[in-house]
Amino acid sequence: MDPNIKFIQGNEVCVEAALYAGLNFFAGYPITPSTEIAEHLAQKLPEQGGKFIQMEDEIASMAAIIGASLTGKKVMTATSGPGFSLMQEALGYAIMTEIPCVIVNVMRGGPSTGLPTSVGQGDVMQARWGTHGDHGIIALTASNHQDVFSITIDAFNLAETYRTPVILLFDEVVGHMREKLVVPEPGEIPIVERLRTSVKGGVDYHPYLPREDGRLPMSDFGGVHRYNVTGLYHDMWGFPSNNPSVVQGLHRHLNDKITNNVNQISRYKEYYLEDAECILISYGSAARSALHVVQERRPRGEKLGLLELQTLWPFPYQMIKEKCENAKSIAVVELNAGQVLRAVKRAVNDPEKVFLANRIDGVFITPVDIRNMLRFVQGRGA
Amino acid sequence: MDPNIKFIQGNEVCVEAALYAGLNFFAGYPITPSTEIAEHLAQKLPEQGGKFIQMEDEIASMAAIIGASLTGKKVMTATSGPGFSLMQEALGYAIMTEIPCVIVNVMRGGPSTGLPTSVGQGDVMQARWGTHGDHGIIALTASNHQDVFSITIDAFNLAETYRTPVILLFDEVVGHMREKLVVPEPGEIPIVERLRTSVKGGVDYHPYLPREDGRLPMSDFGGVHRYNVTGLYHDMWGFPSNNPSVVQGLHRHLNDKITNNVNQISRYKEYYLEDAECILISYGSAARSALHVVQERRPRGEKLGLLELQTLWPFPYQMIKEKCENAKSIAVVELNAGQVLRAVKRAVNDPEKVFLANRIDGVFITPVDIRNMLRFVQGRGA
Amino acid sequence: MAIKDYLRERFFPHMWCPGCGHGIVLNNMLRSIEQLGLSKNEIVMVSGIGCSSRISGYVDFHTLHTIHGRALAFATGVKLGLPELNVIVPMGDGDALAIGGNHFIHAARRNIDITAIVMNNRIYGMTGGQFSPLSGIGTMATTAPFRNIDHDFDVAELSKAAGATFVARTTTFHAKQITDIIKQAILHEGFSVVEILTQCPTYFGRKNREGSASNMMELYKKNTTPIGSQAKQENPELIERGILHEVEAPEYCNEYDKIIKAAMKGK
Amino acid sequence: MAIKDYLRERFFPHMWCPGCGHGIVLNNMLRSIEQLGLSKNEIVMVSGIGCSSRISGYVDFHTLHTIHGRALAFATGVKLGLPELNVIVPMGDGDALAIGGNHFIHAARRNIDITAIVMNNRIYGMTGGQFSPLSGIGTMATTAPFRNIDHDFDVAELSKAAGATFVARTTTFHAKQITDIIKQAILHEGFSVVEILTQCPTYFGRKNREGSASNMMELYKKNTTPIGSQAKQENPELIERGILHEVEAPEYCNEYDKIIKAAMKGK
Amino acid sequence: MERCRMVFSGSGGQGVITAAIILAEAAVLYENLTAIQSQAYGPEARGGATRSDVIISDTTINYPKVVQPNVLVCLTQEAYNKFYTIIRPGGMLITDSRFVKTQRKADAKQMELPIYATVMEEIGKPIVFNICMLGTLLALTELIQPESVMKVIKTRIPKDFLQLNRKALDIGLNLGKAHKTQ
Amino acid sequence: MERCRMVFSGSGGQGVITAAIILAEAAVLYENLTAIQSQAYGPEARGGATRSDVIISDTTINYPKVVQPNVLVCLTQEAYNKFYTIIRPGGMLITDSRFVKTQRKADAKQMELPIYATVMEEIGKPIVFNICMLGTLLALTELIQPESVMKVIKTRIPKDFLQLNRKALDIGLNLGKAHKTQ
Amino acid sequence: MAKPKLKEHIINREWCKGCGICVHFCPKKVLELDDTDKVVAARPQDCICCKLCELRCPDLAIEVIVERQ
Amino acid sequence: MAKPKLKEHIINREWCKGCGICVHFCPKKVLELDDTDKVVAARPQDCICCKLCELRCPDLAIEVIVERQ
Ligand SMILES: Cc1ncc(C[n+]2csc(CCOP(=O)(O)OP(=O)(O)O)c2C)c(N)n1
Ligand SMILES: Cc1ncc(C[n+]2csc(CCOP(=O)(O)OP(=O)(O)O)c2C)c(N)n1
Ligand code: SF4
Ligand code: SF4
Ligand code: SF4
Ligand code: SF4
Ligand code: SF4
Ligand code: SF4
Ligand SMILES: [Mg+2]
Ligand SMILES: [Mg+2]
Repeated sequence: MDPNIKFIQGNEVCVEAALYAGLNFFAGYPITPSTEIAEHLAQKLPEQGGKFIQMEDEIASMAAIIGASLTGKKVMTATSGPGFSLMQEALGYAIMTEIPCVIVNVMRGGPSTGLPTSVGQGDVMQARWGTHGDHGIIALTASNHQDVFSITIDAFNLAETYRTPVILLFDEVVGHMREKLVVPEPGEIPIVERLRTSVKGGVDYHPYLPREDGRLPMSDFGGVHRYNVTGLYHDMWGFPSNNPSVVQGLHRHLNDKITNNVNQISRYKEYYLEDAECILISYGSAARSALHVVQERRPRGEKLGLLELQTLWPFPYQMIKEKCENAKSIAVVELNAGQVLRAVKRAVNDPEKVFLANRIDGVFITPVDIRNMLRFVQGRGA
Repeated sequence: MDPNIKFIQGNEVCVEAALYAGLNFFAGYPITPSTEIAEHLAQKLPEQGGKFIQMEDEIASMAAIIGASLTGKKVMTATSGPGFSLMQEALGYAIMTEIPCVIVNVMRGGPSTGLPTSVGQGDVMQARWGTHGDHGIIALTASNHQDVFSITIDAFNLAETYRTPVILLFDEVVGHMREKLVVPEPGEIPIVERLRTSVKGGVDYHPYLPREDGRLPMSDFGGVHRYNVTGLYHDMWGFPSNNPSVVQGLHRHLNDKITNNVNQISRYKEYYLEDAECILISYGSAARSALHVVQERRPRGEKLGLLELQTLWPFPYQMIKEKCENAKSIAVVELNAGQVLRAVKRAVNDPEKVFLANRIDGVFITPVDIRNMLRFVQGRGA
Repeated sequence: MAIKDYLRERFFPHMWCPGCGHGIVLNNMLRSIEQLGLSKNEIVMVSGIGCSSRISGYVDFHTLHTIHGRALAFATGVKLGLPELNVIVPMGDGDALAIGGNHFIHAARRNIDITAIVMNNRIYGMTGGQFSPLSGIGTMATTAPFRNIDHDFDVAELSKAAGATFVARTTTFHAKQITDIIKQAILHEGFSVVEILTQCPTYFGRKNREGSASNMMELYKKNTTPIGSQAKQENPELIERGILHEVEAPEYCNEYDKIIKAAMKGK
Repeated sequence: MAIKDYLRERFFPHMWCPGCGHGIVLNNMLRSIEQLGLSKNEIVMVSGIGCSSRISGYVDFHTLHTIHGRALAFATGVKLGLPELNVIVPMGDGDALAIGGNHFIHAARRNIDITAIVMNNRIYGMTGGQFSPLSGIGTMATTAPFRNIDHDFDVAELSKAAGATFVARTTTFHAKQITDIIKQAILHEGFSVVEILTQCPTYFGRKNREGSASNMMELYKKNTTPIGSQAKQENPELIERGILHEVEAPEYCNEYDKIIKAAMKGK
Repeated sequence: MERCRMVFSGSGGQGVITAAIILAEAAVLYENLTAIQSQAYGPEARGGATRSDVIISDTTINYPKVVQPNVLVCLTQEAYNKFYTIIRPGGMLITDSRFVKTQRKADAKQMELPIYATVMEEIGKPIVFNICMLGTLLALTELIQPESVMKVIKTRIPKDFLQLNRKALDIGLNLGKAHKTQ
Repeated sequence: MERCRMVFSGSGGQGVITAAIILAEAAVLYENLTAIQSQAYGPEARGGATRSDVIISDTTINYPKVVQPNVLVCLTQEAYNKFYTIIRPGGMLITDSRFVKTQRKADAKQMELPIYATVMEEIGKPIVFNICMLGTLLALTELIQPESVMKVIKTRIPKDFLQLNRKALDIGLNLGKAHKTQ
Repeated sequence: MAKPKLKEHIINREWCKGCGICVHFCPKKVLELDDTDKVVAARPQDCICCKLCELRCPDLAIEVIVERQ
Repeated sequence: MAKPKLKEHIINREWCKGCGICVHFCPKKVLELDDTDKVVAARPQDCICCKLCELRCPDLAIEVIVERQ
């Protein structure tokens, strides 16, 4: 048996990938359906000399990973809706201070305690707007274990590249189901390491002065560069400033570094789009049902295609517009009341041709649900 | 001197209005620029037999007002961005359990600690999407003291009518500036009282079964009806259920009760819209600068108009579409990176004709800023 | 009134595992209430999230099943809203003292007249067996595969230091004492904390090889002793049961009433 | 090294009001560090939000100015990340014990090697004079216009009950004792709490008619006494100063290293 | 191969979820097949009926849940009552005769087998009930090789218990074979 | 009336914000005018220069801030250094001669008045410095009636202190008048 | 007070989860689990009506009814 | 150890906020505030170099320099 082949839960895949990407610090607080991430890391991090800590709550977990990231660690936390809501203030701090970190939200049914053990995808908009104030954010997702693996690594890589928190929006179905994973050999998937400053000790180091390529080299706490980190608006040394031009500069930077790089950040998969008359757009576990329908219908001559989004934020408006240019109809398949639907409507030329196949009752969307929607769209009734 | 005429801060106006609307319980935690609301209520509530409590944090404040609301009190809390982020989990609970309450967010510069003492309007999208899971929400705002008064009362009235949390999104400029307020006589502005169930003791009371008019009569804790309140999906008695049709019903109800009533909930003011070729859309303090420009330019024959939004959520897409039908250009004036801008673009027929005049540097937007934007829109350059 | 009359029988059998101590707490808490002759309408039960917190769904009072860790903050609003009600707040050890620790110490500090019951099974039951701040060093849990290195709180000491004016402890083995202590806790005017050691055979028991529910209860018998007993002096490892602390101090709602009187006179 | 060498002088004069005790804490904390001969690169200062928390901006260490109440949680991440660093966490009374109370008791419980300094001015200075959990009954504050009815925490008792292994208290009047105690706190391996009574003449002083900064410091002199003094027995109202509690117990990062050793061997 | 969709149901302590995982893992790791396993969580998984879904196929599986199982295993009455209606017409329903009284309503091949009784009789340890059930299932369905299952079991349990499990599996296989030829 | 835009600046303890509020409140409550008052918050308001803006007008005021004041009052050197550049050309700059050394750069009528000195001389209590300043301002600008200001003061302070404030206001009025006629 | 005399054990078989607590702690070994893991009063004659089974049952599934005297 | 002898008081007038703490607590009344509320050493000859002013200054604005002996 190939030891690199595993049959494990999606949550465990996320763990394997995070370790592959260099994770060496995790802080968290248990919550269904994300808990297995913490449980596996409690075992595996110390085995590799890394650290796992169970904090008193999600606020503390988020705070602890930010602190550890400043010491040069690659860090992660994992939670679900209620915990993600609690993390919003500290998440905003990580955005403002540009600290690389990865936050996994394994989505369940919301709002509130909702349906703790059922699947949902209701936190897509929250990932974008959950914390106060304008900001850019990266949020990724995936629908199968091989992709969960590579997207998790992407999350760490993007966090380092853009010095920003990255959110992994998985869902209960992907997190809990078991399927095959082939773990790549070390080196097979490139890892972005922390970009440390090349400035020597004693020379002025500007923790918040982007290089020409836009990247912000870091210096670890405990190293030769002493600087300040604050959630207040700050200058290039990290010290508080309310100088309007400093404020405006940072405000724009925090938005632009993400949105201007949408093409670099955007990941997606496409199936049969070339000649598709009806394009399904989906993500996460829902995309599995969508793909099921597409693959079942294609042999019958139905020109169905699937665009599976893996980057949800920054939203790839332009890409979607282009891909959907020739489609007669578009249907978003998701497990909420239409959160990606609204973004897709903004993206395409004719919002009237965008439809929704969804479930909001805690039940995983079936191929039948999607076929029913297609009947309606095609005017064939129930 | 007329004792009903006052010269006070916007935050104090909010206090006067809340008391007028029947507020008798407030829990809060100080934060600039909202603190004066707590301070005035610490004095005034006990004077009227009501209660003020300073809790250990914003999470506890939000929790305490929900608890007190269940005992039949009219309740409020007040905070600013960081505290509002912390309240998101409990806010979701109030949404799910349909508990009337009012949350004031006096906005300052975000994200994170940002600019604690400067003005900002960066929490508009957060008010809509800050908590996890799909839900409907009401968020109101105002630009002057007389309106702060009536909109605050509206907030309480809507909270009672729809059994829902209502968010008041004021901002630092409105909260801190002093101007005249004429306090209406008691009875002058109608107050919606808590709708209590007419079901007798001993007879089955369904706390979550809407009447034909959509309203949900309540029974106070301590009264003759004992029922259950939970943040889990629940049936009409308030008990947890994961029956898909119960879940779907509640999920839809929580969204529809707000969005289907957008016309009832929408408040706005219009100035010179009839023949306006260029319509400014603004809200909160920014609308003051916008109105300044409109009133200054009208005499010169410039066909400028102002649509001042007071209801931000549910967003009045249809109303805006209609009002803007004949405008050649539209400019949103706000103190963030374009949060209402994006909603307006969705609303109107031609998103290309929507522009943005904003400031994101903590400085209050001036008439000059708006005039500069207008020059650009009109192709007159800098 | 029979104790079943306080139940919402239609939800039985309840969701707890076979042998779960939480049921014993429910059982005897209802006996306290019955013995005090309280009417259902004058009781509000507020709980958070956890296996323990599901207790509120089974009792026919005004019941508020809130979010994880915040029950005491909700309860503070309820109590201040209607001080004449009896507010009882059962919590899990994680609920009360991990995520909920701050509300716990602040409710204690204010000495608000709430009866807090900590159903201490030394584990997060609901989420499947992670260690809690009461697990203690050396225990096993899904998140402590190499044994736990986290020190545990002494709930009684912490409550007392934070300002609780009634602090007691017992176990599910000592069922009658549960009834007895909760009765006194409800009668006490001020913040009262009742810690009840309660077995989670499914996770704590299994992970820590403590055997069946009955066996775990035998351990409670073996490892505890009445407060002030001789046994404690001989074996300081023993956990004391009984009322560990009881003092009188101004109660928050009463003090608030004085504020209102003063304020209304001032006007 | 002169203590000025530890300062970021370009931000002086600092933002604190004339006579604010926070400056005295800064002054003497730096003396401790100087006397210990610590290098700037081996110190991380983590603070939250409040007047007190601004202290981190003025010192030339690795400085992390975080969000309100969470400094200790951030600090826990820093310390676990690099246990060889000295992590010092100055906090306001609100920061440490209102919104931050949970992180406070949990950091204490874990006995993680962090030096927590509670700059206790019994008020929220930064937001303009609201009462805090340390204000105490009867004090005046903008949110307690009819006098405060909230009981206050005893920081020392609470810290001890939560698990801190070094607990001390002094005041800005006793400047030399600040230096002395902070030195020992830094040297102590485990979670140490240093409470320093520090005057806020602008809000606490004004609201409570305690006069000038100097006068408030006179009160510290008058109302405190060294631990174990005769005076305390005669006048139990006196607040004790000095090292109130010091014990040895397993420190979190050390224990974690053992876990790693075990885990890596197990593999 | 024909795609096989299975639902395993029973109560918490019976090890049905473990059995489902072992089966699926064996198919993937040792038979180069595709498989997906999932299970019901939630409070009902605490007291009440547990459920685990397994799909095994030789092509990609996208939709991961089982709506109508070809094979339904019910090890408690509660599980049977809850799930027997979902079986695919013509599928196979396996129940344990100690725990379940069937009502002969399903349009399926119904196998009421004394799995528990046999385990207790021949081994005396209820702990391997689930492995015995797996053996029975394998004999009846011939989905994968029993050896593959043993390989997975080896990676999961201490050596001392291997013999026990081997025996349980064999007993199940024999039981299944016996009833197959019926 | 001509819309009057004012900026009051000084240090925390000097009561400039209170003075600004009293003035604006008097205009609104007792003279049926429109007024808006606002002020700078923030840490700089702690140690450094405080600023309060007041606009008084007889029509609606929308834009609430003062960009270029007609009247600028500076009671500390720091405040003067920070704000003197913003004065509207032709406006009036009032400084206290004890605290501020002006640099005669502004295109404005500059009034360096011994307000503090006069208060200390005639009353001896710095606490009414701000009221005296208000008196001076009123004499110089004739914005509203001093009586209106007194009415507001009455609602704010204990009776015992009324006389003191009246006196301070009068001293200010006289000082202002004296310099107006200069 | 006279010794209470047993009338009956009311056992709610729907609620009983067979945890065995009552069986284990009954001082007189009155109770047993049957082959469907529900409790039964196997030796009611030995019952001393101490009610410990009732108080310790986590499922409120057993009640000891005493004769009125 | 010989009594330390004062060399000078270094006063940072930019930093001194005139709070008066050093003045109030100086055991020898060496210090005073001048008319711009900055501290000055009015009677340096009385200074006993106890440094209490230096330790208690919240603004780190005063330093007592002692003669090398
Ligand atoms: C904000 C938030 N974080 C985490 C959870 C997940 N969660 C639910 S219950 C629980 C802990 C349960 O343990 P305890 O409070 O000891 O109660 P028990 O189940 O042991 O009775 C956790 C972590 C949640 N529901 N909400
Ligand atoms: C989440 C959040 N809530 C509230 C605030 C507002 N706030 C800032 S500092 C502070 C309290 C300051 O008091 P303390 O901690 O005692 O420090 P001090 O200013 O007295 O030194 C508060 C309530 C905030 N910044 N963030
Ligand atoms: S998991 Fe533990 S605490 Fe939860 S119901 Fe089962 S035995 Fe009780
Ligand atoms: S407000 Fe109080 S705590 Fe803050 S700087 Fe001023 S004196 Fe110090
Ligand atoms: S204690 Fe209760 S649940 Fe357990 S076996 Fe006895 S009757 Fe059944
Ligand atoms: S009452 Fe006592 S003796 Fe009788 S069955 Fe119950 S536990 Fe046994
Ligand atoms: S050193 Fe001592 S004596 Fe000299 S000025 Fe300072 S406080 Fe006074
Ligand atoms: S203590 Fe410091 S700031 Fe205060 S007067 Fe003396 S030197 Fe100046
Ligand atoms: Mg527990
Ligand atoms: Mg303070």
